[in-house]
Amino acid sequence: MIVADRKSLDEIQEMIKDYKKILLVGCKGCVTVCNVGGMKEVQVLSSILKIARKKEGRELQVEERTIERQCDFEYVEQLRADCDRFDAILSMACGVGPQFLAEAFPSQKIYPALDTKFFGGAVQHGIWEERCAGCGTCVIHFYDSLCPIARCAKSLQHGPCGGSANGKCEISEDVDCIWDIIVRKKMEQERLEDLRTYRAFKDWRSARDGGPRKSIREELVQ
Amino acid sequence: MNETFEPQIVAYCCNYCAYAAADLAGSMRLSYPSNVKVIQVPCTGRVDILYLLRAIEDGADGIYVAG
Amino acid sequence: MSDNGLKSGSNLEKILKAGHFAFTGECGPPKGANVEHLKEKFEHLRGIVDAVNITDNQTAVVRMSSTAASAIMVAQGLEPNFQMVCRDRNRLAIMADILGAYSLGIRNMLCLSGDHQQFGNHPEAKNVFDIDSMQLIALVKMMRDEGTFMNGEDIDVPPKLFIGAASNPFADPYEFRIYRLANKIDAGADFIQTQCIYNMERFRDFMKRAVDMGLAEKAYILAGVTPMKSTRMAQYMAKKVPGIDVPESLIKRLKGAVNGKQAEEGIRFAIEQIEEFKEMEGLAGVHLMAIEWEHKVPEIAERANMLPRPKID
Amino acid sequence: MSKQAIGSVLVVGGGIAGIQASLDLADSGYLVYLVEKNSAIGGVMSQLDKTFPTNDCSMCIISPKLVEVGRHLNIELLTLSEVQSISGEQGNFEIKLTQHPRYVDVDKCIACGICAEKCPKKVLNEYDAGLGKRKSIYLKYAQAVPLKYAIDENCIYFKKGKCKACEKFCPSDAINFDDKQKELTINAGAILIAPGSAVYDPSVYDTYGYKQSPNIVTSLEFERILAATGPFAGDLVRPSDKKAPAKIAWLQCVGSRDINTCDNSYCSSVCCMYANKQAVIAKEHCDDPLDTAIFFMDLRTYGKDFDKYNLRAQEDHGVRFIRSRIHSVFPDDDDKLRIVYATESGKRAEERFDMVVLSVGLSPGKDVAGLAEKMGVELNNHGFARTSCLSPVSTNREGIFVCGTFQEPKDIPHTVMEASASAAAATGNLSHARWSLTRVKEMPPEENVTGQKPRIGVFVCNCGINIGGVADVPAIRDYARDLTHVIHVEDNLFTCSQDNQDHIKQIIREKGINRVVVASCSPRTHEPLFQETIRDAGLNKYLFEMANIRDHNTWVHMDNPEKATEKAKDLVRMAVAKAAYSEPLHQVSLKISKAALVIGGGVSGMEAAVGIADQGRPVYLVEKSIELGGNAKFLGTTWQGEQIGPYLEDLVNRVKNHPDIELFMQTKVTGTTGTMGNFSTTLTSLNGEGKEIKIDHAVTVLATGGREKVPEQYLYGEHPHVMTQLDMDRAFSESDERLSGTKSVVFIQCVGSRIPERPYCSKICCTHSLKSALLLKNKNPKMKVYIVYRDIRSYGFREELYVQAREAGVIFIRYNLKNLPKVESLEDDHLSVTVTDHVLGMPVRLKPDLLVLASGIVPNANTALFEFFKVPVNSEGFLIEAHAKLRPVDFSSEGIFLAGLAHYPKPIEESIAQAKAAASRAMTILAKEEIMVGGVVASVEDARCAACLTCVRTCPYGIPKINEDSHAVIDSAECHGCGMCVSECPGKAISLQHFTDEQLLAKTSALFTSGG
Repeated sequence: MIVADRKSLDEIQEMIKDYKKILLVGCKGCVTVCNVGGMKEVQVLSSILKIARKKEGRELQVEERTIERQCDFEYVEQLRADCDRFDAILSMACGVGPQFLAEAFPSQKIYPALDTKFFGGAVQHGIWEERCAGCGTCVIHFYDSLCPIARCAKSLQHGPCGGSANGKCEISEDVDCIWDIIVRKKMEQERLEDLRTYRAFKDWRSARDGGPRKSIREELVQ
Repeated sequence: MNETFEPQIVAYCCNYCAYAAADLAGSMRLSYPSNVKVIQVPCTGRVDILYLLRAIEDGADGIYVAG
Repeated sequence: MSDNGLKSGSNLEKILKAGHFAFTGECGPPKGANVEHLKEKFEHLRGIVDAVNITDNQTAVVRMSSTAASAIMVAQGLEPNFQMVCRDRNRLAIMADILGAYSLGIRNMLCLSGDHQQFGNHPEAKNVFDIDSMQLIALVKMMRDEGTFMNGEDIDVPPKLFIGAASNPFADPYEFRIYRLANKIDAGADFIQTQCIYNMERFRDFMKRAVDMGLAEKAYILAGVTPMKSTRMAQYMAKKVPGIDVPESLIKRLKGAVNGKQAEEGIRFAIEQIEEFKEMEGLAGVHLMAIEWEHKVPEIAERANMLPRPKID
Repeated sequence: MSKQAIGSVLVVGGGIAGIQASLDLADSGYLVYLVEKNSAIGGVMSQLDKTFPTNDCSMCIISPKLVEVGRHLNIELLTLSEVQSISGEQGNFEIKLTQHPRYVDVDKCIACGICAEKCPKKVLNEYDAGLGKRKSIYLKYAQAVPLKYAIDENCIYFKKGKCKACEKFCPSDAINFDDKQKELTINAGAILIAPGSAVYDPSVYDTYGYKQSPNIVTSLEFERILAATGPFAGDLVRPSDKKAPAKIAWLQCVGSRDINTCDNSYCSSVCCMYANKQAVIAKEHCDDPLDTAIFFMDLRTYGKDFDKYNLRAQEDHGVRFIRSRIHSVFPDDDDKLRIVYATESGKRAEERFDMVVLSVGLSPGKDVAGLAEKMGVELNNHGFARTSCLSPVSTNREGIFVCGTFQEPKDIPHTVMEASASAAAATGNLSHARWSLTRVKEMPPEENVTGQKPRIGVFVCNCGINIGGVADVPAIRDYARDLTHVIHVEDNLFTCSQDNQDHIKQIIREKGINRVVVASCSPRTHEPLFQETIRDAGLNKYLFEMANIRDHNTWVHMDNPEKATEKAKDLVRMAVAKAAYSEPLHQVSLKISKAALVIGGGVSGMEAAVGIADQGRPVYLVEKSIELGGNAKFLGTTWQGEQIGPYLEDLVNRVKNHPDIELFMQTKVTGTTGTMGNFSTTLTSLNGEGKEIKIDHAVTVLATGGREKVPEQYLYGEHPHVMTQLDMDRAFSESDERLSGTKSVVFIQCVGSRIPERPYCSKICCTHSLKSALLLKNKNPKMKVYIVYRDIRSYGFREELYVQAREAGVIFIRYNLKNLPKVESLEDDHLSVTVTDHVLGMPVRLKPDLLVLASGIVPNANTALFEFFKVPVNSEGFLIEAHAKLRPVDFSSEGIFLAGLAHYPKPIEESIAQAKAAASRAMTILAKEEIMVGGVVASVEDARCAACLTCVRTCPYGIPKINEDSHAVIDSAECHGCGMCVSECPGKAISLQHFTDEQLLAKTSALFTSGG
């Protein structure tokens, strides 16, 4: 899933400081699952913003909505009837959400309430970790389905570098060295020779480096 | 804030411990300011952060979660 | 391969090819454009070492470019070992800089991944890592031996460089380190400089494996030595520098030295190491990294009986 | 005989043992008579401040059990009562009881306390261990059950014929000076005696100065000093000047382990831990650093998590531990207390303290000898009930059982375990009479209020003058009239009085009230009463709400009547706001399976299986090996010398031949689904083609055992004359040649235990080594036997073995972790053990013919199995029970129980007790045909659920699951109703009935919106 964090209150307040009435929109997709943009977080942020505004001696009206997904226009469309009643819309979806809203409602002012971080999963409740960099050409089959592109600080295809110590990455004690894990797994499975193979230069065109990406599946296009 | 400021304080108390403790304070005839109002919850785990925020929105000056 | 059977014709290559026990040094470019100071540092090394590693934004701290510093060294009549890391350039810049370095008279090049920018003085930077050190080795070899760019296009006068790679026998996972060295040699490394060595026992084991696997025949291996200046430095390296293995016994030995004599004890240990390396099977030389201690290099070289350096034309 | 058996049980003693036994018995279908000689139940546990090793507040954890006993339909609580005589036999006893007068009508007393306030007679408060005073009319403690006052013999009216102040002031007319002693006769199928023990009286030792300085206190007095409800309201002060002490000493073994001055030669088992706890808690009480020193002989922190507690006490809290037995305390002129002791190296030292706590042991209760005689129950030489290790809760008399500290000094979890065990043992012969005497309450049908607008009735209680004497009740009543949805208001003198219950019912029917609010006292004590009332009037009990305007208002704001009135209005408004959103909740009954699954065919598993099968319930017993018996196969005798072999043979035969036990040998569990009442488990045969079979069962008992760790040190496995304790036992039984001609033997204790990797005591090894050492000495008195130890932990009556061993000339040499014994094989292959003698400080070299390693117990690894049942294990691999103190054989997940070594190292007598306890706990479910589920539980709105797993991951009990339709399901049979998932759900898809967002937000909001 896409993992996000909520922006700081100061940053959000600054964005909406000129508005009196905003629509706060949550998303039932990834951001609900990572406990940052679902109905509960919408209620909480709404309340926090109102309290913060009250402290300034001004009023803020917030209406709360949570739609199925902000990355599908059909769902975004559900907001159309109400959208003009507000000075601005604050989106609690990943970076996709505010953009879909902006495209659907070109005359409305749309703001993001979240910082979108990475593709990952929860390793325990409250801790999410990155697993995929979305590079467009998956190579993890070379590495026992462990991705050095996303999980090595240097994206090494031939690791581990000399900074690997006690299974940790040189950049932090809190970061596992994925190469250490790859090597150990290969050793356990007695397939270390896989790591004697030279890997070709990676073609980064499929990643963001190749410009904004699209996925077109002809058979689905009507 | 002036001398006569009377804060309103909501206390969410776990039924099993803090609420019982508040009862005990009564049996022992301890004295505390009357501004504290206790709301019984089955467990402090039931105290949603939203309640705290809404209470402040409504005008609470302080919130006490005890369990 | 050039006519004389040499890949690059660098002094270092000649010394190694002739079977001499090589001795390389290291010098970090200044944090500024202070060319005079740089030249002073070079002078400590003249005639003492066979080539001098010029670091490339070492520990991700911005300094004068290693290309420029290497070129200045060439102009001073010393031989640089030009270092390049993958952190700061994409493949276009890498190939361009290789050609540029060669054109400026540089003949040795050490291929590295580079420390993560987190450690440096611009941790906010975007890193590149378009390719990794393994691929950099392969790339330089391709440019030199095939005479082509990465895309297969011909190079008009290819860069004839003596290709170096680094090896850290002490990083984890230890069992894998020897294979990574083998990979680098397979990718095209002509010579190897190791991370600085303190745990001699472990290094002996590492070299035995290297010899057993025939690696010492395929590439020249130079053992890394960094003399300890103090117990504090030893403790710092033991605890804070990833991939460096400082045994407790060495720290004890330094502690045991009389106050003010710890630096001397550190040098003594380095000299003992060099003496042992000379005899160690599979080793072709020593790489002395006297960090900000260039002026001590002549003394160490002298006491370790590394002087005079052979001259080969 | 069992055909005429009576379905009731007499329990004597209302301490934690009697309470637990009564609850187990009543929940599994028997009528219980619980006889307590005091005016309230609770025993010693109710006097304690905190409990080890969890530091839970003792009252907080026992209080729900007290309330449960008080409310239980099938527990008849007889306080102020004593047994006079018994006749009859197992299955049908007749018991004559005397019930002393209370002089207070329990139906009328509202526990307002005015009587005690007015009573002029002060007496020492035994609840405060004599440190404080109470009145002659008294409530034993604030949370007492029954919560009713009593008048004692010191009453001025009784002495002088006049006073009656209490009667004059009692607002509910509850005082009855004409109350008389009653003689009762009851019949019971079995009898449990749990009278507990007394605290040793240190005044017989004048050298301790107990009577000379008020600052020398017993440990029980110190508990009261620490307690918030104690004489100093929880301030840690010296009794002499009420000043905070800076330095406190604890003297261990006062009245224990002594054969010179007093009679208690045994170890009291609990003092080392309570001293640890008191020192830690005392430090927490002090703002300034408090110096604490514990003087001890052997540190006996042998229970689960005890050693870890001790390490924390030393390392994190800085409690000092000084190994020296103190015989004298010298009060100095300046109020300080001087202690002279010998240091480890034998030097004389002296320290001065502000307070000294005497860690007094447990003695037989004052009246127990008489009670035992009436019962025909034999006592042992220490004055405790005589039991066999192989039937640890049975007395010599059939049908009479024992549990708790009357059996042997022990801590609370062990007591609770035995209480359950005795309940199972007592009813083994009564199962035919189950449910024959129990009572059921009949209810009228419920009215359907769905869709009705709220019609709220508000009843404001004056509580005599408790509320009305402070707040303006009529004003509160009138205020309530104007609140939204309120259609009826009134005030009562006592809303809880019996006649008022009928009145409330009548008003509900007359006015069509569909929600009721009572503004009076605490829902914790009175909600069930009012819920029953409205239920009798045909309303669902969840349509009731309370405003606590007494305990939380008039009692704490007595000095400000106006504010109390205003606050009462606020509280009533809040209650009304919540009530408006109340909805009826229905519990539904769920048919359950009749069978039990027991995993593990060792002694624990077999005892649990037989315990359940004897109650007429089918048991599937699963054992993965080829043989039943587990570790017991290798054991010779119990510490008391009972032969284990014949016992085991008999137990195996009972298991094999029991009509209600189906045995699956060489079988393992390979999966399970379902929850309490209805588990479905797959068993796979390990033999041959791996046949699978699915069984349905209502409960599961995990008795997966542990084993002696194979030592990795001291030349074990390298030198033929190095063996473990079990090797030694085998050598004895097989007359191993290594034992013949042996001239010297060394035992090394704590091999693999109490070390950083395994920071726990294996509990059995000291006793085991002492027993083996004595056997060796018996064989050949000239043999040199050495025990190299860290602390000798022969707790309880096992201390006898330690005394005998010393008398027999066994030599004890102490070591510590910094100075481990060195074991070498000499050139002539002879063993050499070098250990530094703690007295001489010199290394001593022993050359034994045999070296015995007391290797610790490790749990059997069963990761997959434990994951199937979702039961937690601690860092050492032992199963974690639901609560270390009061639920020692339960798991947090309902319907799963544990017994034996899988829980923690323990001797066979404790494994047997724990297995019987597991059977008892299992029977509280198995006894029923169906269970009621629902009520205050969480429910999921599927459409809102994002299947994000937040509920699954945050539920403290592991109840929520994601189903095949990809949304969360929370089994109402299992949900504990804590509401954690509700608060965490990011999609707001979960709600907790009766505590919905709507209700709680309305209640909060109402505080800030005055007026209706």
